[in-house]
Amino acid sequence: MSKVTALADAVAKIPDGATLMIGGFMGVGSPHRVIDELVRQGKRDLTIIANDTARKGVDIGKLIDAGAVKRLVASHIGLNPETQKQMIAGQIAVELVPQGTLAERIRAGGTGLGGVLTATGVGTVVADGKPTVEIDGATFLVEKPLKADFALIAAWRADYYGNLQYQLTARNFNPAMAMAGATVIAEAHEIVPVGMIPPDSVETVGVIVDFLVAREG
Amino acid sequence: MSKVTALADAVAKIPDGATLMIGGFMGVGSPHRVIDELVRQGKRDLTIIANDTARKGVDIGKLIDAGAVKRLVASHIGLNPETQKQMIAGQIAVELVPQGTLAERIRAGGTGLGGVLTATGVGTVVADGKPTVEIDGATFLVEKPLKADFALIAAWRADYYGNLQYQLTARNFNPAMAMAGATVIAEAHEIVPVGMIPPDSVETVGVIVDFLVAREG
Amino acid sequence: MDEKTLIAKRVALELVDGNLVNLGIGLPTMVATFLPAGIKVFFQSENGLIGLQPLPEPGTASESLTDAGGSPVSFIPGAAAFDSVASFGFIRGGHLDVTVLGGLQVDEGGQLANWMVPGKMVPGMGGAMDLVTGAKKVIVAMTHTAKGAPKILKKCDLPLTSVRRVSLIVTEMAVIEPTAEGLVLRETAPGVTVAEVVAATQATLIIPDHVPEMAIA
Amino acid sequence: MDEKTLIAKRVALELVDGNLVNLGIGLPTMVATFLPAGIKVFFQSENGLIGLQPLPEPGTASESLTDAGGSPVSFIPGAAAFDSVASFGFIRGGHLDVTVLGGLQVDEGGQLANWMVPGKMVPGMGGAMDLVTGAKKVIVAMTHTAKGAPKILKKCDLPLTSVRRVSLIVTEMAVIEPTAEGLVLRETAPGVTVAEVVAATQATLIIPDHVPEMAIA
Repeated sequence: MSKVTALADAVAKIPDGATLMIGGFMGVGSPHRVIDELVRQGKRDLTIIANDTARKGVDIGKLIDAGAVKRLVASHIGLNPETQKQMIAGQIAVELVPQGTLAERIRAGGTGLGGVLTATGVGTVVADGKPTVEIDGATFLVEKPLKADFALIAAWRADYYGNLQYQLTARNFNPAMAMAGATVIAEAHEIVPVGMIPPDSVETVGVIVDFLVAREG
Repeated sequence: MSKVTALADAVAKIPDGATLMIGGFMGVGSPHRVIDELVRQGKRDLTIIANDTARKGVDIGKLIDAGAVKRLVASHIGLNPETQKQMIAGQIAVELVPQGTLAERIRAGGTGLGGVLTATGVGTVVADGKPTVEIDGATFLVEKPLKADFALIAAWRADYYGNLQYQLTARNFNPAMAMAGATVIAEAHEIVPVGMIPPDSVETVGVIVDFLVAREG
Repeated sequence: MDEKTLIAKRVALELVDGNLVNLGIGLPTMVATFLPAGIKVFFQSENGLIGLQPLPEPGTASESLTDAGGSPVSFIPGAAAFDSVASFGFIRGGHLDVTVLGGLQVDEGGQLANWMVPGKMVPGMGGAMDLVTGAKKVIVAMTHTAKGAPKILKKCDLPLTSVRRVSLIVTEMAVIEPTAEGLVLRETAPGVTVAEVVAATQATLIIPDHVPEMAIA
Repeated sequence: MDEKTLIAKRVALELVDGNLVNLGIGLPTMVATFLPAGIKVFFQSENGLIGLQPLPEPGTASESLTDAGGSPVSFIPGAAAFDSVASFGFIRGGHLDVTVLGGLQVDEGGQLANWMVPGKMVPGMGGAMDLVTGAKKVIVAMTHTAKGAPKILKKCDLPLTSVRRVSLIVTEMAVIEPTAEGLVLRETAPGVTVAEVVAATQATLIIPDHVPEMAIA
């Protein structure tokens, strides 16, 4: 039941036009090898859901540079001028989402909740066009769940079943995205025998991981 | 900044009539010593939010036996006939909540969400009197957040700052409840020096824990 | 073969290699014993474990590890532990492939009642409502009648567990599949005639031209 | 003392022993340098860490550990790492005692705009909307004017970060507290007169009889 798959084969399963969640925060904890392979295989018209687009030439920034992205859902693009340039030029449709709301919307998608009720964004431009509900006298936005065709995840350690452990701030959006992708491709620094990761240390359960990409060479 | 407090002193902070969340699942992962001390101090009129009331004479069952509980929010009371007896006699007002909804309502209370949108319970007696919302053609119940005056938590290992680790199925409702209690009292099997628990192994962060009860003797 | 063994063996044939499966307490738990050779499935216990297995030998129990009924269990290599919030995230989010539960009544709409008998038995729904609403496949494993009275009815008169149509009903007499058109008789038990199934069923059954016998060893 | 140092030193006086504090990128980050002696606070980085500290020496960076700006950092003993969902659970759930952020504009209602200049700078709100909406205390640390133009206005004309009234505004000229009655001038910087503050402020200020000088060393 090993989930280990060659990088090129795993990425080949992603069609043009797919919706991808990509873990990472300013490139920390992003699936570097999977991203490079997406660029190498020349994927087009992707919708990317991610916290940010890192910097120009770095991680998700490489997909932006390659013109592979037609739609982006993110909380922050301020450190990548190329993303802003393509947004202003109308090449990428960008939906900006408060970071905590983005995390909860992904979590809602992965855990079968109908949406997120949050005070964040109430009375701001983020609320435009969104329904609100009153609960015990307070107003909350109804934010919709997010799901993806593929979740592209980076872990520190994996076992062959696909159980994953993360490290420090390289964790960020990866665990929630692993739950919200119809197909999950995870890359890991290290793959260890099944049973090496104690049950209390497993952060993403292998049963939801479809393909595991080992470090090359 | 040690949070360690004598058992009797920590429990003395809980007034009669308080709302308590108590971790555990059929007694596994319940704060045994805190519960015994609640009984010893003769607390009355408590509202208890917990998955279940264990068995007669066991853990939360001791609070039921002592007649200390006037209201109970739980998912299952089937294995404690005393709870059912007091419910039928009108001594305890019982609100039965689906287990997953109970977990999410506690999580919502602890993380500032306005409520939970779930399909669980739609069209059943659980939906009686509750608002629903339609999202993309599907119907979801709006379930309210739960909070408590005190969360009573059991952990496997703690450090003196109150950082907590749990073990296997003794985890259950404890981490979510720790976030949803205005005051958090945690008991642990073992208290270790600060820095002994690596950052990636901390499951409940010490900054939200108020009192730490060590094992006696 | 007693009727419970027959039911458990037939249900076991529904499980597919790699499935994530939740077994209810009682009869459904027996299903694990009859897994076909070469089939490896992961059992979830909703109190916080994927990779549950029976205790391998006496004297190896841990107070931190039980199934959802509170009985000591063990785990396979590659198991993962998590809290109640995450546990029901798997269930509600559609990550659970199969749930096997007992039933009090199932009706022509395929709707299940299995959690209370008003005025008589009010144990609480525990995780049942989330499981029936969220699992990809819901299998009801129950005796065909109770004290001679049919349990498969035109309309449930007990409170429903979910409005969701269950996937399959397996009894000691038959395998019945609820569909949009109604209840279809898929198989009869060895030595049981179609007429006998119909006589023991209050609901109208759709009878295909050919109803095979259950293929159990 | 340059104006940024002055602001950072004054903000540092607002922190209380044991506080959980989030510092925005830029000027707010400097606050950590000026903590009063004997005060121990826990710094949160919204990308997933409580217990952040600066890198103690060159050559000890990890690619798995940065602050929310992507710069390498370290952690104190007793630190905890977690994912983005949990991180914003702390923020939204009211567990964060203080957030210190920069500002583009604050108005008489105490409402902050700090995330975009339409048509000019659209970096995205990142975590700012959640922080301003959810933290117990929101401190805006900013220069009093931008290129001579007041930033404390009758009404913000830039898009708001939150409708929530911030707790305190600290500039190189003054400390101003937004209240239900309006903006109250609490302190002036050394060598700055009340009249100078009023002249550099478009919003109406409520001036108490006695306005003390900032007590900074």
